[in-house]
Amino acid sequence: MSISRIRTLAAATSLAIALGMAPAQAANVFRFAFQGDIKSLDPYSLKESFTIGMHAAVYDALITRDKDLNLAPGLAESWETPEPTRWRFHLRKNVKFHDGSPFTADDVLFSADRVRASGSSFTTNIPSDAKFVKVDDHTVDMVLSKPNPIALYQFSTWYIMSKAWAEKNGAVAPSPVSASAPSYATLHENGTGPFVITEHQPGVRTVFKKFPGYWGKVESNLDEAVFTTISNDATRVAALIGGEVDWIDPVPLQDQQRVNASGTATVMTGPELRTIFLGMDQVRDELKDSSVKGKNPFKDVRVREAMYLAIDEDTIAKRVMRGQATPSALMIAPSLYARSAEFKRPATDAKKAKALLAEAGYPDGFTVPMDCPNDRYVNDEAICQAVVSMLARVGVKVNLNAQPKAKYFAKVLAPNYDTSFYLLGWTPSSQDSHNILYEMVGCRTDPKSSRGGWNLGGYCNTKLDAIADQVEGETDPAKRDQEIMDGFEILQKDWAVIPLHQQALAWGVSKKVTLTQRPDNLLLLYWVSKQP
Amino acid sequence: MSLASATPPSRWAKFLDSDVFASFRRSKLAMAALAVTVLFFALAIAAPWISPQNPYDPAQLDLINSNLPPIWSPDGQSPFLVGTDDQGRDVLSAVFYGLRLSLVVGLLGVLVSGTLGAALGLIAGYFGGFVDTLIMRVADVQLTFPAILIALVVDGVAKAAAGGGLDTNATIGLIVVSIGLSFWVQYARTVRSSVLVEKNKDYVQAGRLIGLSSPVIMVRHVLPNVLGPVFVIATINLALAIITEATLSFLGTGLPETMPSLGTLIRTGNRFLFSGEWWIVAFPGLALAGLVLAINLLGDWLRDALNPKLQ
Amino acid sequence: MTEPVLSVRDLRVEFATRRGVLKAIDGVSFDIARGEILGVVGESGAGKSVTGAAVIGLIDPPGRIAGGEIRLGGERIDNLPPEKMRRIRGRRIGMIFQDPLTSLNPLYRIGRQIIETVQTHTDLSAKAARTRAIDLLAEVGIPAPERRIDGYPHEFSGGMRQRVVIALALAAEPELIIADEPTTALDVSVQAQIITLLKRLGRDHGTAVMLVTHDMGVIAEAADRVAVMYSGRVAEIGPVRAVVGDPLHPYAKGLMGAIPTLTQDTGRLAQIPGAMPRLTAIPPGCAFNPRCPKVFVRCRVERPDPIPVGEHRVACHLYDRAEVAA
Amino acid sequence: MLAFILRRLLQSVVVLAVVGLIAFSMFRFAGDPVNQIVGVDTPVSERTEIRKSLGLDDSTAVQAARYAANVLRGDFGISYQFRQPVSHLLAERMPATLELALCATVFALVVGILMGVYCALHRETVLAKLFLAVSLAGVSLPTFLIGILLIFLFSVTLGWLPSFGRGDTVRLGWWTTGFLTVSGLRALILPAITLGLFQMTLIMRLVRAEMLEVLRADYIRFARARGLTTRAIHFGHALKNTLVPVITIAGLQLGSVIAFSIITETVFQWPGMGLLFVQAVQNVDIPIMAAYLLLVAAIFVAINLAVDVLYTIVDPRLRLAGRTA
Repeated sequence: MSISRIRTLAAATSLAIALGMAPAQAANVFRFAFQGDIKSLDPYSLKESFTIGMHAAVYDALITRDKDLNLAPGLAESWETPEPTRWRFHLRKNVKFHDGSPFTADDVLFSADRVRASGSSFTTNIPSDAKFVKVDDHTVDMVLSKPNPIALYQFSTWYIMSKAWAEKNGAVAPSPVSASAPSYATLHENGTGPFVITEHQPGVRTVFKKFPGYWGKVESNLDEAVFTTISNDATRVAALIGGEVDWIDPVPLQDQQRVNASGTATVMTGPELRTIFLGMDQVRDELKDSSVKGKNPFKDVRVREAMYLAIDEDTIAKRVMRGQATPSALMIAPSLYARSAEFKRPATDAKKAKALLAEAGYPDGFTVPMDCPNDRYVNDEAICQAVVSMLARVGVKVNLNAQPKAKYFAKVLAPNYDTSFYLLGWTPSSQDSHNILYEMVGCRTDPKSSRGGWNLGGYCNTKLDAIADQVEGETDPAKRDQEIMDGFEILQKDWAVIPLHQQALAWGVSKKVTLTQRPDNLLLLYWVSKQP
Repeated sequence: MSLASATPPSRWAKFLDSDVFASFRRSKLAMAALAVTVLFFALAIAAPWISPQNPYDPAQLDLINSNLPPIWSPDGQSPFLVGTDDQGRDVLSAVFYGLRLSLVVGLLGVLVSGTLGAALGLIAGYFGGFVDTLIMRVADVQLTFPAILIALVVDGVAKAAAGGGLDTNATIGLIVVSIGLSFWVQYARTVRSSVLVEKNKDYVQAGRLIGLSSPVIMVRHVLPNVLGPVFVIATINLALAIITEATLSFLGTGLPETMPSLGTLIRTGNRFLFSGEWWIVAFPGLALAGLVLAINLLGDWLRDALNPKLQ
Repeated sequence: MTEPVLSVRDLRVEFATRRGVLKAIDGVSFDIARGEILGVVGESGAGKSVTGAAVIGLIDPPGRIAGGEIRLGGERIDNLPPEKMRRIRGRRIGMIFQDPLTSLNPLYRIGRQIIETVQTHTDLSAKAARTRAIDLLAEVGIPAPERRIDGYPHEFSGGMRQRVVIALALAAEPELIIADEPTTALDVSVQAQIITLLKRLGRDHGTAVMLVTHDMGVIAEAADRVAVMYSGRVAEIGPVRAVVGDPLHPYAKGLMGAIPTLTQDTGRLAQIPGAMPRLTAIPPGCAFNPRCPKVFVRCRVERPDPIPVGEHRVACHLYDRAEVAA
Repeated sequence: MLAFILRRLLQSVVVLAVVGLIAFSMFRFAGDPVNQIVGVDTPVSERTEIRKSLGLDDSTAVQAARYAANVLRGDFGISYQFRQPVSHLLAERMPATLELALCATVFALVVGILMGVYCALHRETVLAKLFLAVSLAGVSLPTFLIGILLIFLFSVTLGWLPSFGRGDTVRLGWWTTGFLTVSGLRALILPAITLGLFQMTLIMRLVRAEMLEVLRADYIRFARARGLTTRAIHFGHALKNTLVPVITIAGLQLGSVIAFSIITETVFQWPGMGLLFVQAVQNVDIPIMAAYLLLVAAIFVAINLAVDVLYTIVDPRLRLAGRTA
């Protein structure tokens, strides 16, 4: 190779290096990594905590939630209820979308239609009977057919899109999975939020930059935020400790000490809203792959009680979860139900469990398969293993089938409900107990109704269904709480499910970064600041 | 040859006098490797009797004993000689049982792939023509997919077919099949090329002339002559099969955590590498590395010893 | 008589094996004069090839020259440092191997292989070396050498390839050529041509040739003198005419009885019962004694030294003056 | 020669067709993609509709035929999880994988050949034995464990090298390269070593064995008898003859390097096709899985073909026209 060629090459290389490094100059960049991906930029495509949090950086909702999860003004400056079934929203003026166009009532109406269109995963965020009426350019009414105490509870994750932009780019319908062409909104955004996305490579990296035309004041001091997927636990922790990223989620329980000892980062823990629980098939007349033939032991309430009593949740919380879990008697997190404290988890009692099994006709126990995800919840498979060994001691032999979430959900979810005994986690998206009573433990006898859609075990008590319906329309908070309590008591009396615990959030955060962590586990960039 | 000696030497005496044995005695490394391999096999076979705990029996695990360090640490507890994992499983017992499983999976995988490969190679080489082309083209396609891909495919199909969970034996079967399906090509190619050389030799032609049938000639005359290289490949593939099983576990298609092989132990223990609970991954890792290394060394030496050109 | 080109005295070559030290060559002595062809004959394992390898310095470990001396043009070469010995190989001693098929690197054109050899030993430019290579090819009888020089070995027939090999051995005009079974791998019809070629080249260039073979026919055809080897020792050495026509050593006698013609190769010494002992089991005394028809007590205990008998030198107690007298 | 290549091409097409069929029909059974597409509270009726619109209700044969027709048009479908054309996703990820595979292969070849030659020429030295021992240790540890150990040592403990990703990349047309930035080059080191280690030991041992055998060949003895220098014999004659079989193996290994990058890419979060495939398997993203399998097969077949052609260039004996496969 001649000298001149080497020189040319060197020049080209240094130029490229300069180009490659240019954006890093002086900008305050926050780098963060999550085990999963930002699945889609379309804010109606996937209900998944992390993605929703990312959308919140570029899109605004009419009503948002503050650092304590209380409702707070968003694009709606204020709202009132002139009648019990009518909500009036006063929209903020001088709000601009990222493409420069102004935000008006038409965008709200458009978004209300779009979020409830086929293909949206957020149809339940707005009451299904809601009608939206434009009053003027900056006032919108929502009219319901009946009073609804929780009508606005899910507004904070209903983000407002631009009507003109969607129409121009053929993104009027929420990303249709079956279309032959990809949806524009999947890969592009046009929100009103404090950040814009300048680069989005699905599964690789996404770059957020500060939106100079934002209507509000932003707490964050970031110029730029770069997101990367790091699915491998060890690699993710290493990246945080090595200072390559400023934030990771989740920090595996066993690595929390090391992160804290690293000197560069700390683990930020907090209670999460998700409840981890065990369910039992109470529908089939004979359990699949069980040693018991011709009958279903889980239909016997004594067996269910025995299962409950045999599992030592305190030890699970202490050992498997290393103290990062709150044992729970209910299917809902304490912060979401005011009277949670009135429920106590029955104490573990293996002796009584054995006696109950004997009484039910299983003195030597029985064999049952168990389904468990191994990459969905914190230490999910380890919890299941612990359960297996605890049940083994009262004679119930469990064949554990732990699989990745894709396979697990394909097996246990509707329409097959192919499971005898399973572990699942659940966060009520409405942050309200009704969701539990309706979707998780409601009878799934009516195939047309969404009631019991997530009731994989198929527990059914019509009395409970009646209570759930009452709760839905009840506007008096005290009365409502009492009705919920009645419902939960029935659940406990029937030993319908075995709630285990609420797992803790565990974010790994660089010491240079300050941010806010809420129990809903959303990373909200507008509250993130970093020492430059 | 040895008309001089009055009594013909026994087989064993012949072996002791052979070049293979001599080169073995000369190589301290080979002797050490054999000793380690034998030790691991012995531990694997004796696992149920020498382990303080049956790590596969969930009733014997107690969460109270979880994450105990080795006994020489201040927090160590008897009888957990090298500590326990996050389920309270005795790491030493788990390593013994894991060795057992890893060896079973490896040996069965090698058996399946070796039998399949040798058979196909014999057929391809002996008959030639269309059969040969067909088998070797299939081998080409096969080579496109490494064991991991094949295992993912086989695993997915089998689980779908079984309609959900598989018990451990079925999982072992699946891994064995995956390994068998991914490693047969090497045997087939080796056997085929040996057969191509052998089949023109006088004794095979003679066998044909005296009217021996093809299968008889192949199995009785050609096969013994190609067994040397096959045995070398098998030894090295045993090591590879054990590693493959471990890798499959890393990708989540290996043996379940309730019945861990060495690979599964490493995958789960790997989570504790940063957290200071090093013993959970270190001992299975050492066992695996030691076992594979010993087998590889043996295979290596065997290849050199059986290769007259290198004498 | 002028100083011989090659003079080997009491050469001993040993191989260290796990079963002890094997004496492959044990006290071999002979001379080769300028322009002379010495045939070295014997059964396989008699030490013919090892002798050749020892002369050219290609005994590889675990073998080693354990004693004696080898002189080339009066200069001792058996104890030269490797680099000096390398310069002698090819330059002053050329070698031809048995199998022309495998003697040439299949991946290089023969031209390259010849030029490389020429340039290693001379200061010729690339162009001059090529001209020399073409001349060499012409000399060994390759037709159209200026074209064939760019051919690959596999494009030549066996005989032609052996001619190329001979050209390579001749590349630097060596004083001595060691031809180790140069015709064994060839068709019978080609064998004669190669022998004729060797003879002609030896005559034209005054090159001394050590012709190693197990084929008495070749010896009878080509050699001036012949050395009969048995179990790493020279049993008898002398002019071809004398040794072939009137062998003295009982082994040589048996051997000559088995002379095949060039058209018929028996290769086996059917006339002598038994086989040459393995190197691990050389009997005391004369190595031939178990097979010797004229064996007597002394043969089993005392090793015979070569003694001159007429034009011959024979290692046999039968010709010891003491025995003859007795 | 031309006929030979044509025949090979035809065989390649058949191979690809078979792989495509296998890939598709296999992944037809790999779980229900609908659950991955929809949100958690999507009602059953909607799931059924999506299932229908994806054509998942049609018979396997119909789906396979539709897929094959689309593939022939260069359309691998839309990824379920990313909702982008698969061809686009693969094209975006391909540079990362190819650059990694290239570096790993170069590393494996250069170091492997050097060490192999050294071990063959200096058989009995301590260093040669050390190389052999290290190479055995290299193949005795699972790749993922080696990767994690490297991260632990060089990223966490020493802090020298990044633990994940490609660093900064530069876009050259549709190709993104990490070769032109410092961070890109730094990010390449650990994954390339991890990925190449296995191949390196393999090549080293192969070179050593081949070379030992070549050194025993008659033409090497003859070359020595001609007085050629040791250097000319070892590097002029022996090495070239050694490398002929090595080319084949190394070429075929490049194919498996690409396939094996699945593990390395997972450990190092390397944004390549392997990672995409693993994510696709986890998310039952059939279009990506099928396309990836086809692509790996195509790359392998292409390499195979290239090796065949290269072989005939290097080895003059194979240049004869009358070669039969």
